[in-house]
Amino acid sequence: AESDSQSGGGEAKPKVAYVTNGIASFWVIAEKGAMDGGKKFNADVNVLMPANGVEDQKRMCQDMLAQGIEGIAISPIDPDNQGDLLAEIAQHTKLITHDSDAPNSDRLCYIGVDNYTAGRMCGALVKEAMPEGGSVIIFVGRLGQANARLRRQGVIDELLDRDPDPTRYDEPGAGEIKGAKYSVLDTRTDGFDFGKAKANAQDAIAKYDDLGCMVGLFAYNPPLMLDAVREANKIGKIKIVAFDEEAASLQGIVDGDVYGTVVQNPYKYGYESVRVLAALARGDESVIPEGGFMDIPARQIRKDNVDEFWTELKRLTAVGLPAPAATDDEPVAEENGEEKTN
Amino acid sequence: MSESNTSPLLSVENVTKRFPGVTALNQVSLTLAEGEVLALIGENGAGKSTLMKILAGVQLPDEGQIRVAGVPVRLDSVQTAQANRIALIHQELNLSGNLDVGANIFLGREPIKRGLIDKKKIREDSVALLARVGLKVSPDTIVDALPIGQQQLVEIARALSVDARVLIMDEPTSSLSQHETERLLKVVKDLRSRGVSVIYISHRLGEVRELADRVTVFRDGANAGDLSRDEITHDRMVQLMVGRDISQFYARKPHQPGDVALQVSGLETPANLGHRLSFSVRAGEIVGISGLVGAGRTELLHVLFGVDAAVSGTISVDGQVVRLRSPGDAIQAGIALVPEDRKQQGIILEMAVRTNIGLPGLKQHQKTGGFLNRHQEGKDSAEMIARMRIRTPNERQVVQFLSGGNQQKVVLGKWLAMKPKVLLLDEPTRGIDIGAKQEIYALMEELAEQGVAILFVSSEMEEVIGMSDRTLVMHEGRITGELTRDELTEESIMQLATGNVGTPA
Amino acid sequence: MKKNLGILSILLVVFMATAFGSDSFFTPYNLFNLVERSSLYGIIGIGVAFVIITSGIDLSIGSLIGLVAVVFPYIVVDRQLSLGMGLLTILGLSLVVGIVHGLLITKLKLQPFVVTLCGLMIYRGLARWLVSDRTMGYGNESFASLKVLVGNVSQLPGCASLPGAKHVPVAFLILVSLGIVAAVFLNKTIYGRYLLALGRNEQAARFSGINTTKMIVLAYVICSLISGLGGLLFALDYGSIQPDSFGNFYELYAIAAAVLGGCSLRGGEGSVFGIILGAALMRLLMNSISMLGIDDQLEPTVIGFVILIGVVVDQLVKRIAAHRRAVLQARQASS
Amino acid sequence: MKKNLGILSILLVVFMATAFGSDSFFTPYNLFNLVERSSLYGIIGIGVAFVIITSGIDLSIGSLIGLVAVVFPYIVVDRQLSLGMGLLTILGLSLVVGIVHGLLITKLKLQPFVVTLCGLMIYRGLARWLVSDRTMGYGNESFASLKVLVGNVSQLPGCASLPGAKHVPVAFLILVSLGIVAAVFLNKTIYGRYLLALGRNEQAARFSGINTTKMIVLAYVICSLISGLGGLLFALDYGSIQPDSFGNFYELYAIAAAVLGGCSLRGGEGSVFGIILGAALMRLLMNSISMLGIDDQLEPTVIGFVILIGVVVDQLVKRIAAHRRAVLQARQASS
Ligand SMILES: Nc1ncnc2c1ncn2[C@@H]1O[C@H](COP(=O)(O)OP(=O)(O)OP(=O)(O)O)[C@@H](O)[C@H]1O
Ligand SMILES: Nc1ncnc2c1ncn2[C@@H]1O[C@H](COP(=O)(O)OP(=O)(O)OP(=O)(O)O)[C@@H](O)[C@H]1O
Ligand SMILES: [Mg+2]
Ligand SMILES: [Mg+2]
Repeated sequence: AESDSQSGGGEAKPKVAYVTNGIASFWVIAEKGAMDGGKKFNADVNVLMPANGVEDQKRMCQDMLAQGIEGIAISPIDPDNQGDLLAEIAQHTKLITHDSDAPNSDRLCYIGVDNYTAGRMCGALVKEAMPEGGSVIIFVGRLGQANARLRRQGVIDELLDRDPDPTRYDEPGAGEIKGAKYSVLDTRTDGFDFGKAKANAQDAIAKYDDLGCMVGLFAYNPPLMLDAVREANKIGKIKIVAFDEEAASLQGIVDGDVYGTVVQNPYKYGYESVRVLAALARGDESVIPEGGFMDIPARQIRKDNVDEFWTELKRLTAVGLPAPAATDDEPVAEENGEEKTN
Repeated sequence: MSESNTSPLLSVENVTKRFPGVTALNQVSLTLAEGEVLALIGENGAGKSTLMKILAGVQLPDEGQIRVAGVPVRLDSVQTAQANRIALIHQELNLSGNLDVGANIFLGREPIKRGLIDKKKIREDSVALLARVGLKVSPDTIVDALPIGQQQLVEIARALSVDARVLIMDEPTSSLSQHETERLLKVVKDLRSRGVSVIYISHRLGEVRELADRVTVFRDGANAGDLSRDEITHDRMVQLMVGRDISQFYARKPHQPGDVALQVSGLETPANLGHRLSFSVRAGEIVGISGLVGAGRTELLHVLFGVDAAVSGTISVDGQVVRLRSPGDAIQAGIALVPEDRKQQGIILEMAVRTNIGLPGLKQHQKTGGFLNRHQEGKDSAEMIARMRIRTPNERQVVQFLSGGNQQKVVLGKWLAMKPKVLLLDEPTRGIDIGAKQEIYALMEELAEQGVAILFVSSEMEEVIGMSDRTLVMHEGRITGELTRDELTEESIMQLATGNVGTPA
Repeated sequence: MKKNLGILSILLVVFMATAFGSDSFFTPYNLFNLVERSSLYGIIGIGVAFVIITSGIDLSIGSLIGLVAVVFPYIVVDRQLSLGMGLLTILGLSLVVGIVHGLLITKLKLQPFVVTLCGLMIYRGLARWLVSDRTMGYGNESFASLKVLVGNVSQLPGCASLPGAKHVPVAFLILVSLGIVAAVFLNKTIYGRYLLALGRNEQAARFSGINTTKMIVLAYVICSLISGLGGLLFALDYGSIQPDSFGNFYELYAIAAAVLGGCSLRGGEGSVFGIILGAALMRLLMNSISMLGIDDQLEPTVIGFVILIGVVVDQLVKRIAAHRRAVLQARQASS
Repeated sequence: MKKNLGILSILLVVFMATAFGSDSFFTPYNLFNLVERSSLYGIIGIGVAFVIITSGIDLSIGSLIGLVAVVFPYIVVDRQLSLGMGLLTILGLSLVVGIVHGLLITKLKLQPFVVTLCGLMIYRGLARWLVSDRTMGYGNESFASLKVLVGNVSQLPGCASLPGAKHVPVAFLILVSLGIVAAVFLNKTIYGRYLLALGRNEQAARFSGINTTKMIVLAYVICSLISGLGGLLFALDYGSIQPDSFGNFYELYAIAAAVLGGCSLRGGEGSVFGIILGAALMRLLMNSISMLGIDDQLEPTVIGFVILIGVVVDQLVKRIAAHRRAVLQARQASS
């Protein structure tokens, strides 16, 4: 856990923790946001990335509580079943959720967009990429964790024009899911084994010669899909729709090999979480958004807005840069990315 | 009871046992009367151990019938054998080295008190049993810490702890020296007087003559004849075992030893710190080392072969001081060792005869780039198989399937191929039959004549006296004396071996 | 006891260092968590020790834990069967797994490493397939009665009033009782002795009339049953089960604990107390790392190093002891 | 060759079945991928075989692969050093790792399982710490020159015009050459003979004048070097590296391949050809599962089962052969 201990103003620095649901480049960006938030709002931030799922998440949180942490922002891996842990946290300190919400817990607020909606936005991109319909295959690291299942369900429901229902679950084993225009052939998991992930993409290309579009739901999937499609010389023939802001994916969009990607705003998840926690720690409840929900919408990145998004992203995540001096009401990296900080 | 006078206590009828590649037993039979000591002898591979394993319920016969007190029995497990009160001391050590002596003695038959092992009883009974076999160690000693000889005594104590009607001893003295052997013979006689029947397997015909009421001889897995008490003579036994008589057993011719080949001065070995050993062996000389179990002989040879590092002192070969950091160095210096523990140190059981013989020479004969010299390997193994008369179907046979004697010849062969200046032999005839023994003695003589300096450790006094020009006697890590050929007698050796220095040496 | 001095001292050093370096370490809350985690891992450590003692190994523990953790709620919630039915199923499951491992190893003479490596893959796949990767939860009220197993002692019937009961995890009680039973079994009963004997020299044991086949199968059954129990406890504690990852690498933690605790993978050696220390040490290290704010990416490295140091120290201690013995002998001899 | 018949036949059966069941299987494109994957895993299988032959084991392969894959771009991109410098670094790294493993095992007499288990943790932590869990990429143009290693033969200088070159992965060439070298080393040089001998009986080997220490260290060095090479190839092929998971479980794949290929974990046995078949079989199975549209979740189960069947068949074949010899013997005897 990097601990940012540059002396801030005279007043005591609240100790807050930002807990992710795993280790990923996505979270490295969020970490940067959290750290910058820490500098900006004079808080001592611990960013924790559990390598081992719910177990590590529980252990890390408990260890934080033991250290009298003054606030925890967590992305629960399994909101439905981690009730005990969330209750334990809420009981000892200020709890907020980010990236993935736990509505039934005592969390003070949720920062982010829910993955189901993001999934539907991803599905929308697929529709744009294949206006006249076609077959789709989905790649994902694990279906074990909620965000993955929700994203996938979002994509499927969007493609089949079902009405929103995050609780729906089409079992992956059930085979092809047919809709009017679009059909989801299969969902392949790789358990974070990149070799398997690439093999999955290659096998899909080999198996379905009428394959219309590949959707990669974890940051590392699209680049590997892209590799496979390139090697098979099927660029253009097979559309690629990505998730998250892996450099290779963005480059693919620039090159026109990837149709688009859905990006959440990890930097802002981190930044805002710390802002809220720091304020709460200082007893300022006003930062809690009404409805306990701070919407940081996901965005669809296409060829037209990729460059400007990417430059902004690079700026934010550049190492060693001074923290962008964003003011509380005008945080960095607005959706349209125009806001220049300070 | 009435039955047992009509029929023998134990009878084996036409038993046959086959293994992949060999027929170990072919229609063999034997009988054992109550309170009788039956000696079972035969060359290596004759099938003695196999039959005993069958009697102990370790292996099942392919054909044949076994009766206990006239009643046909099927000994399909160690338990059934024990139920018939048959106990076996295996030829190979069978102890769990991680457990203490007491635990090993009562393994599988632990006394139980309130569901738990009665350790107190085990300790008490063990002390008594150890006393009977004359082993002065505590029952709590971990077996790993004992040298082989003492472990053998633990095996014997274990066999005694079974209240057996039939006690089988498969070469119990092979790793014992004179002293322990004599004690064991007393134990056996004592058992006989208590009406226990004993089957006694040994290649040491002296013991057999002293002990046996009757002798049964196997040859090539078949009965080769029986000898009653008064027929038991060395020559008759050899006759039946080998099928020819072996004249002039120890083929020693007096000859002029050459210059000093091996010079040891002030040598201190790790297992026996504080004792400095000095002696020399001339080219063409055969020097024996005698002593009791654990006297430090193996330890000494290990240091001379670079297995263990010397703590202090110097070793020189042909006048050149050599530093022996590893067996490799020793081989470089022209030293070879035929180790005490054949299966662990001498050969690689799963590999072919040819491969085993070739192993030490690989480096010397390698082709450029470290490639194997298959031609040389084949030449050496062929030569050695012929010269040692190793009984094997072909050079590709896996050593595992050779009898003890032939395995030992393979070990000798692999070293002779290296043409050593100094040959160290540790118990070279342990567990080896009379025929093979004589061949090995003849070989030692031949090598001596060729000017090889031979230093050989043996616990068999007969052969020390028979083979050596000079004998060093060791006791608890020290050399307590040196005896020339005409001073050599069992008495003079025992004197020094038990530490009574002061006799003329 | 004596042979565990090495690890015991390491444990104490780390404990002291952390208590000194962080004032949040030596608090009832943190200690409770630490003891509970150590207990859970200690339990599976004891399980695997039984097969290690027979000079075997079990790589399938983690997957079996995952499978059990998935099957239980599958039976109780998805299939709507009773809690007892669920418990019976996972009991039977662990039992069968253990027997199959044991028979493949004894009857077909397959190598334990290979058999259980296949187990590692097979059970993981079954767990994922059974619920098609859906996350399983223990939120359902039918599990409430079992939750006490991962609570504190004061929640046990009739223990509410015991002093300090709130600060003792029930898992710790389970560990202690299991540990005592295991220690007695290993050191005081003939079966334990048989395991130790055959672990070092199976033939010798067989020639002594011990039914080594039966004993080895028994060892694998014990290991699987304890793993099953562990799976249940872990599942209740974490409440949320990812079929594809739950329990990953736990076999390595268990084996590491056993090795740290003085089990030799060559068989025939093992101290229950040592194993518990081994498990505790690893959990303590993880806790210390977060307490002292050490880069948590380094966590595996630190643990790996400490285990290595543990075994090295152990090795050196043994050697020095042996050397001293030799010198002693020499003195006696010369005097 | 003969001893690999069992696995060879399984391989063929699965191959036929898949070719029959899916018309997209037997296509140049799919076969190319299949061969490339098999080659990559075959390479690390050959590496681990060297330590398995000495009756050792190496559990750290996966972590070492991860570390190498992270260090290389770290040197070249983050540190801005030359490609050669990067290659030199990972070469040195693998070398040191191998030597350390070897020395700990020979000099300190630690158990290979334990030493390399610690390695598994230590290297993983280092990889994560070095780049603080950042995903590393091989997109940088400086790697372009190396990419041919994971391309097809036609991209090799001067091979463009070779017939069918486009359908042969370069990785396969690497595997074949490595395989030939390894086979020659094991079966035709004295060092190979030394390894096989000490794998059977180290003491006897030492008593025959073989410097067993040096040979064992050599085996671990070879294994680590090949793992390092594998790490580089895997990294180039996948292009993007997640420090905490890249290479996880690869050691088990490698060991499984070696075991399937007829290596005994008891040491002294091993056929390079068999190992390659073993690696190929596992990749083939995964490919078949997607081609035949078998439930993704069941994949580990299927692989586990097939490995188990493979070793069981192997075992039974051996037994039957032995039995037949005995019967034959009997007939000769009676006649
Ligand atoms: N398990 C086995 N597998 C194959 N062959 C065996 C086996 N056990 C013994 N043999 C063979 O059976 C024959 C008889 O062996 P056995 O050990 O009974 O001879 P022995 O009379 O005890 O010889 P020694 O005096 O050397 O002990 C030998 O050829 C031996 O190689
Ligand atoms: N494996 C061992 N462990 C501990 N001590 C040993 C070991 N082997 C030998 N020793 C010690 O070294 C000394 C010499 O043993 P060594 O085996 O050399 O005796 P020996 O004269 O060869 O007797 P034998 O070989 O007949 O047992 C003994 O005092 C013994 O205690
Ligand atoms: Mg015999
Ligand atoms: Mg000796």
